[in-house]
Amino acid sequence: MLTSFPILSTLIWLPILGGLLVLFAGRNNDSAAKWLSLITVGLTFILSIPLWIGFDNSTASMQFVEHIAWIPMFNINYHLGVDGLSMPLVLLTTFTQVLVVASAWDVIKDRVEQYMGAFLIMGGIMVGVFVALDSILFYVFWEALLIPMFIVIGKWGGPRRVYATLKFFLYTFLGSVFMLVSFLYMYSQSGSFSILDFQAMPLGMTAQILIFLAFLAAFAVKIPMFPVHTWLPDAHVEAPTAGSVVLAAIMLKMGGYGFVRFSLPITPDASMTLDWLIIVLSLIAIVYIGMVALAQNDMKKLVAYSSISHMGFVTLGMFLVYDIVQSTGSMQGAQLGMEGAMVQMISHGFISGAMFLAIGVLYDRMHTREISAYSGVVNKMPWFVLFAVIFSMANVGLPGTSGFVGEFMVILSAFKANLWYGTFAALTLVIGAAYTLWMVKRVFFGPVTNENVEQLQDLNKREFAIMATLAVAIIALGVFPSPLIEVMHTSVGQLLVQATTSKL
Amino acid sequence: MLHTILTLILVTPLIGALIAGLFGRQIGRSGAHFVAIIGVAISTLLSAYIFNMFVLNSTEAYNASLYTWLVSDGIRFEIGFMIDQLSATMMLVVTFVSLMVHIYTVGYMDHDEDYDHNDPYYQRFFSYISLFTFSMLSLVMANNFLQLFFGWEAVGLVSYLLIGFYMKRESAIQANLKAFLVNRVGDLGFILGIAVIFVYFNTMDYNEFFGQLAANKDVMIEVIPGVEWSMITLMLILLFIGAMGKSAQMPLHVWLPESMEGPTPISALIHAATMVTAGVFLIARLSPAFELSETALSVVLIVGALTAFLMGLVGLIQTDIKRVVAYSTLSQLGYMIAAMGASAYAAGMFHVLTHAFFKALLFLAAGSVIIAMHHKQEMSDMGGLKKYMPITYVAMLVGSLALIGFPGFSGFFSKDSILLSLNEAERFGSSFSYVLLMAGVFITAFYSFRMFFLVFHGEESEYVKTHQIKESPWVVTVPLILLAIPAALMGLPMIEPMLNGTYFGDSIYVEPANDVMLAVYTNYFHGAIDFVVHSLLTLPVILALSGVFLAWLLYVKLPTMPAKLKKMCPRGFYVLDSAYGFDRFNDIVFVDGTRKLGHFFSRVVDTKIIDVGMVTNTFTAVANSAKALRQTQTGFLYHYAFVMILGLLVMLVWTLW
Amino acid sequence: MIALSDFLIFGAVLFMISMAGIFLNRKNVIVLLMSIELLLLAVNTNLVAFSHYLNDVTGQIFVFFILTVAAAEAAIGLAIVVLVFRKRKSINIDDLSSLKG
Amino acid sequence: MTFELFIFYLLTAIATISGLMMITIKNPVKAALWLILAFIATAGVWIMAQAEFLGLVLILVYVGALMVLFLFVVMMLDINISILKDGFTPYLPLGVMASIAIFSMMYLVVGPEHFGIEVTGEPMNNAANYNNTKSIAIPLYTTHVYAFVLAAVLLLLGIVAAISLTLRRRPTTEVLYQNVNKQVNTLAADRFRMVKMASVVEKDLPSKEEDEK
Amino acid sequence: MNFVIPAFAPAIPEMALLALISFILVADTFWSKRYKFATYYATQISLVVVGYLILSSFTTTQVITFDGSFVRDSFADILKLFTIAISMGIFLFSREYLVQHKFFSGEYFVLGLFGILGMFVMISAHNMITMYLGLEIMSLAMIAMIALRRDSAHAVEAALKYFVLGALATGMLLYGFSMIYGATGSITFPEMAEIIASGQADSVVLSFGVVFVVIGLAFKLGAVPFHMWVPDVYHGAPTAVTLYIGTAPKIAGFAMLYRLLAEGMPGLIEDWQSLIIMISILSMVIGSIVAIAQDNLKRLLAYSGIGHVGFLLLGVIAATPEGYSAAMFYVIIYAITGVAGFGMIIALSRTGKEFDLISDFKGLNVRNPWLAIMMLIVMFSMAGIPPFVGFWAKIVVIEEVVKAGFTWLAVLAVIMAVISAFYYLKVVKAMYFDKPEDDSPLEPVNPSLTWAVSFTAILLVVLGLLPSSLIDLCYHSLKAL
Repeated sequence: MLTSFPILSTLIWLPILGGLLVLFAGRNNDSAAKWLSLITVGLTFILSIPLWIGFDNSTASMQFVEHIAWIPMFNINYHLGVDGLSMPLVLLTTFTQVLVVASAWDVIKDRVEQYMGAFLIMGGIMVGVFVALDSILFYVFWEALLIPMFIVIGKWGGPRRVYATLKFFLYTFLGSVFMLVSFLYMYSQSGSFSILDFQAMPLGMTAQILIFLAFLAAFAVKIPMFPVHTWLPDAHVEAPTAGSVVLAAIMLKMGGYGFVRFSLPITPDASMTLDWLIIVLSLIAIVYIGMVALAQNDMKKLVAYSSISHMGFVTLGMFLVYDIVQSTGSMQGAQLGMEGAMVQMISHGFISGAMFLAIGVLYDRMHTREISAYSGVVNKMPWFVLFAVIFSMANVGLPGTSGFVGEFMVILSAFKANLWYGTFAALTLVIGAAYTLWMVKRVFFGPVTNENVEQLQDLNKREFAIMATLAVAIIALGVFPSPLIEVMHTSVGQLLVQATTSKL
Repeated sequence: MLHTILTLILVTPLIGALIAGLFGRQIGRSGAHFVAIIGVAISTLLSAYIFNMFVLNSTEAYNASLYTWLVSDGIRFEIGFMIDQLSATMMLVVTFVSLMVHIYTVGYMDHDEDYDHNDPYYQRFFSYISLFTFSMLSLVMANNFLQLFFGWEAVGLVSYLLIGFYMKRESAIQANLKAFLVNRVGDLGFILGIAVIFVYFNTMDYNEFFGQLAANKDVMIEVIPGVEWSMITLMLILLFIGAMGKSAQMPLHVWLPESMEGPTPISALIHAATMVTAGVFLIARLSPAFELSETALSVVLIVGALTAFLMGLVGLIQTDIKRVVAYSTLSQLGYMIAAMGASAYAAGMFHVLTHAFFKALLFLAAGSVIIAMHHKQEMSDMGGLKKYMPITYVAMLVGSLALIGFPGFSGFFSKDSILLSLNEAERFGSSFSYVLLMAGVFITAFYSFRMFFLVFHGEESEYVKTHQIKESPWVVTVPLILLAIPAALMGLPMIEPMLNGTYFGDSIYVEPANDVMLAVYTNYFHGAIDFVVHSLLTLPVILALSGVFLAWLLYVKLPTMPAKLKKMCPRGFYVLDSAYGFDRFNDIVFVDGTRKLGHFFSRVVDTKIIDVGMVTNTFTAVANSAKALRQTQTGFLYHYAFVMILGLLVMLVWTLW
Repeated sequence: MIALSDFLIFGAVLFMISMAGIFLNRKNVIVLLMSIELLLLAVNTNLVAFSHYLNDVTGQIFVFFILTVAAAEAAIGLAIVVLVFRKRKSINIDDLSSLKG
Repeated sequence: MTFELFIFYLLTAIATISGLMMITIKNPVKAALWLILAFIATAGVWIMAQAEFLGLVLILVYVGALMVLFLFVVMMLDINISILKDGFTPYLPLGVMASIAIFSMMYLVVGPEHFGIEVTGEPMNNAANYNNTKSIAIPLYTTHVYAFVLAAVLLLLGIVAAISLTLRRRPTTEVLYQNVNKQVNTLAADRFRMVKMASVVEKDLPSKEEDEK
Repeated sequence: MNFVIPAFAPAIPEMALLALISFILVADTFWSKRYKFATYYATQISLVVVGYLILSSFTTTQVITFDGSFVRDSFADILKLFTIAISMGIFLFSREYLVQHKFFSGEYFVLGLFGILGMFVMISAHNMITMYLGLEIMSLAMIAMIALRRDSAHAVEAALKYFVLGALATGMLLYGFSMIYGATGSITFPEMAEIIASGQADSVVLSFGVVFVVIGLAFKLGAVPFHMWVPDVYHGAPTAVTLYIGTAPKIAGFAMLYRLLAEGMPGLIEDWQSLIIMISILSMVIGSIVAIAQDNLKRLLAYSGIGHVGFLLLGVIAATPEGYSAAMFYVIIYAITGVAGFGMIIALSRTGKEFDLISDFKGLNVRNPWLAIMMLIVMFSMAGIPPFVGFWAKIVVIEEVVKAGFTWLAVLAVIMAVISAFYYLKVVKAMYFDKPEDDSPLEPVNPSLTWAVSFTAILLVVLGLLPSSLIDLCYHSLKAL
């Protein structure tokens, strides 16, 4: 194993530097920008694979650690590392980056170098979020991400892009500043910004509750949870395809990651006290947002709402442990929920990315996302519909696709915590199927009723490759999720211990 | 070795499906049906081997894991096999019927008005049915609930794809959506049932689950504070809800009639012979658990009996040939479920087997008629087809006789054993159910032969007169013949081992106190032939025959009568025609209700209250206060000075007070 | 004997008068400048009085510097007034509100 | 009431009234004159506080120089007094209230409670040969030499600023300067020159279109 | 009376500066006709010289001379160095602006240098008289600079407003000084502090005086409610002057605040802390909210400056060496960012076009992508978004507030930071998302401006990624005391 090679730093800085290079070198030379981008993301993805191969499943401690003093005055360090919770997300990020670049290949014509550059920079920053072990470093990446995303949505987005991007930026910014204050508070108490030190420091109940709420503000907005979710549909609808993909596949995961990295281990007692809040909001997300999705006329909006609904499982799964301990007296079953939540994050990364890419394929051809503008696409684009249906079925949570794994685990665990939690969560089986398949029915099936659909061309090679890759990933994860679970097993176990160990 | 065989049985149809589906264009039609049929044929042969091994030679049940799906929290979620008499039987039935349907499809799907000839719809269809075979096999071969659920959902998916096979037809895609959603309602119960198992048994494995049943017999669940239910009952009812969805029991039956939008081979394979029996199979599989809950069994019993009776009634007035068969399927599924509810698992399963053959036969025969009729399905367009399609005629006759339980035909044995068992049963609701099922026998006979007479006898319709009607090609008729043989004969050798419980051996467990079949065996059974002979004077046979007679009377002898009857009791007709209003109720309450609620949530709660109310208004408020505060910067020097002095005043007050 | 408070109150009175002169005056820039002189006078009176009572000459030195600065300040202030007048032919404060918001 | 106090009150009353007049009167010239009176009265107050040097400086520098500058500017600007007539009545109540409030706060602090004669005690009276000027001068040139230099800088700055603001570098065409040298050294030839001009022939002005071409 | 010649050595940079000013002042009258930019170069060279003098005698110990009038310590040296660095940037930008807008004259630079001298005096002031004189030198120089563009009604109006309000504020400050002097009998900061600490002085009088002193400080920093001059002056002044008054004087203002409050009256913390909190909150709120409604970038930056002062004061609230260091770091970063921001306006302005409206920036990304990125960096840095250095500035002051136990204030501050982000985003929006009215490429008149803007903006990035040394510098400069 290449322990000495700073693989995490490479994963962060390679795309960022590549992005800057693209920005300058790609001016007035679109194909150079594209190829340079593809090489960069490809290289990044390849370099991220050793992370999986060299990963030691048996330990919960951080691996591939890099530690350099950054601001000694405040004990802020450039401290990177991955454990079972973050490593899959890093891989998801590098993987998605490849798709993102590929998906924009022929689609973006205006200022390609800026577009590609923004996404590459975003890619590096996102990896940074997942591997930072210093809270300030984490925050730096967390916020820095907003800048390229702001530009991407605002510049290459739809008609209401400015509104959407401002809303996105301010909303998420507002959420995260509270987190910053709590970091500072904890620093003032512990003298360290290290996340690991935060996890170990004792905290009083009031402090914990306030910190918990501050974290909640940050992560709930990012995930997003009801009722702070309204930025997401707007952002998704207006964002260009790749923007939606990154938003849904990775940025939402940061919220979930935040809960497991911060909320649960740092404020276990507050989490225990307020777990009902998260659970209730999650269940509302699952049921209510599902209903809202049903009423959408815009495909992207529908998928955006479905994302919110699916992320409800993530938050639900994470906070079940306390109810389980309370009702059964042991932690048995909690790990299932937590791992389910983690799997759901990865799986949703694939599925939502795939859904948005699929919608993007249609949008590129028809320039509308209105469901009513489509009908009978299958007659003209059979391959596309094959993939789209696979993705939709994964979105529905059909066994054999990755969408099932997380939902299944979380439902089981939720039922263990309280049978009504489980029951409400399971309603997604019906609601999720209703909104997804209703859309599938209206868009893909039926007779061809309009001229534009008549003109549609099936996937080209590039699109086919993207879709097929995702389909394979989704099915592979659905049929054999074990390797993924194995990776996070030990870390989740430790997380649960942390989450249930009182800090008072 | 055994493991490899089982794996092959499971995987060959999948491989066939993948090749036919993904490379359909490249390998062409013949290539596609060749791969698919070969795949299923291998599977069938190996299943026969397994059947021979486990059923005929009573090998010990085989339980092994194929691979570990995942391990979490100490619970292993696996994919594996549990092969015993029950699954071995189901495997053979599934693969055999599937093989027949595969062959039949070659003829049936040859031309299709919905697609032009270049479209690889044909290959796709083979891919789907092979995929279905794979899914169904994984369901019946499962050794744990996870895989069961996997297969459960996979067959649902394929069913969805196949019902919507004619994707240009609005009715077809409406029907498949409905089928999927209704099934999902059942799955909701199912997954919660699995959740109960997870919570109280900490395992997904059948054997471990059965092993712990006794220990958990008396566990109670507090459903809402103060209300406690038996855990086992709750679990079983939840699982039964799943079974209701798949096996189309009321009120989750609404999808099945509409599923007839799919091509006929599918109706035969999925919606008659295999998938719909998954619910029955599930109950049989879980018989050790069901035996522990009288309540759950009563529920099963009553639901089954109601379905059998009420759906049979609706079948009386259908005019679409496939719909008649569909309602008859619903009704027969009710019989099976009711049998389960009476603890007569073997009888139910027996009926599953016989039904698989004769109903597949009926459907394929109907399909044959439909081919001949150039895809017309209304019975009013038919009539007098007997002379044009002799083979189909005979096949249909055999199927119908089996269906109505004509003595000696397979359906007779299975249905009679159900009725007798029910008679023996002393469960809550058993006598009520017995009456319903008895009435059902008459109804079944009536509608079956109504269809039979309308199609093959009577006057030729305009359509038949004006078009050339001819017998279907051999690929269609051969499966008919092959299916007709077991439909007619298989009951005879099977009745005894079924009744005395040796057939299924340990794979089905009945509490000795509940063992109604053994009671039937000891009370009534004195050899199969004797059983037939004796039955001739029993009520079921009399009812069946009178049903046939009435059908003959109304549709052959007095063809004007039905219309008059219809006029005489319009209300009754209306009730039946609207199938008791389930569809309308669902449309209004669930479909429209949900949609409206969704709209309300979306437009009012999400947009108006949360987005505009909370988010945008905050934003506007800030912007407005910015504008307002901006006005304070008047540009006048004395205002500025005054503000400073006010500041001074405030600060002085603050400090000195 | 004149109490220190008497001086200081006198200073406060001058201070308030000059304040009033600044914010109540809405016409004449020159009077504004004069008010500022009055303000400094109030401060100086305070310093002188303190210096007297503390018997410390520093206060008076402070006053000396303030006087110096006030002279320079007045020069610049008048220069600006001249500029204003040249530009607008008016030294009306009300006219000086083109910058606002 | 001692004579000393009487004088004090008299001077302060004069200063106060003059101040009030200064801010209320419409005519800036009169306002300047009132201010001068206020300065003079205050100078008297200062002298009573034994700051003789400063009192005199106030009169000399302020009254003698600064206020003259003011008057000079007022006169020079040729202000239309009539438009300065309407006063500050609309805001008067509010302003007065705020002023009174602040003053009362100030009074609470600087009044007898903290600075009454009982609190501070009698100030030390200077000896007869006390030289106020000298006692200011010595620290001014020693202890506060740095500040003294800075004050000089400030005055320099004042000069630079005032000049750079008001000095009009008018183009020579606008203001005609007398150049004695030039005047004296002129030659006859410079004064008068014959110019031969071609006779003017009226020509059509080129049209605009052509011009644009 | 014994007169000891004071040590002049510590004041050599000031003395040199004064000498150089005088030289330039005189020389300018001769140069200006023949060599247009001679004064400019001389100015820059003088700054370099002075900077060199400071650096060469950089001290970590405190040296007090001129009988307690003057203090030299590392705090002063660092602030002076940054003042010089920032002023050099200011003059660099200003020259082009003055040329473009046709009022180039040596006076601008001379007055600018006078202002810098005033700042130096303030930074090194050790008693109230020198503080006052330094403040006046700086203010008068600034007023003169504002009015320097005599043909602009806006500029003259701005100058008058600043003059009158400034005089009022100075009057209040002096009134406060007189009270403090009256209560303590001293004008030298450490002596004052000692007497206050000993409890001899009348606390009510002191509190009373502190109010006036705080008002004077607040005015100079431009904090609410003594901020009314800020937007008008920033707006009315020629951009070159706005650039000047918007940046370097803040450093001096902070130094004044530190000298007065931290060195002069630490014992009165209970009095001024709550006042500063009040001012800080008001500044953050007004600065963040009102800026939203602005469409002139200079005004917008003015309000943003008010908001920044609110943040800066957060560091002061803690009243610990760390807190002051944080505020010091903040003010330096703010000054640098301000140079970049106003510099951007100057870089893009040209004869007849001020380029100070937000709408002028529409589509800058199309017209000049490089400068658009630079402006984006500046805006996000001001908004406090990492990885730009503005983030660190905010984080250090907020950290000090939290440490001091005012977590609620920190929460308020971050909310205001979010609100203020909105108007920075508005600028970015104009540059990136709006269509330009005119598609033509846009280059600064002088390429050196591109370099200068880029340098400052990239400095914000570099400092954002590696802020450690600057933070260390600020923290050690005060710890050493």
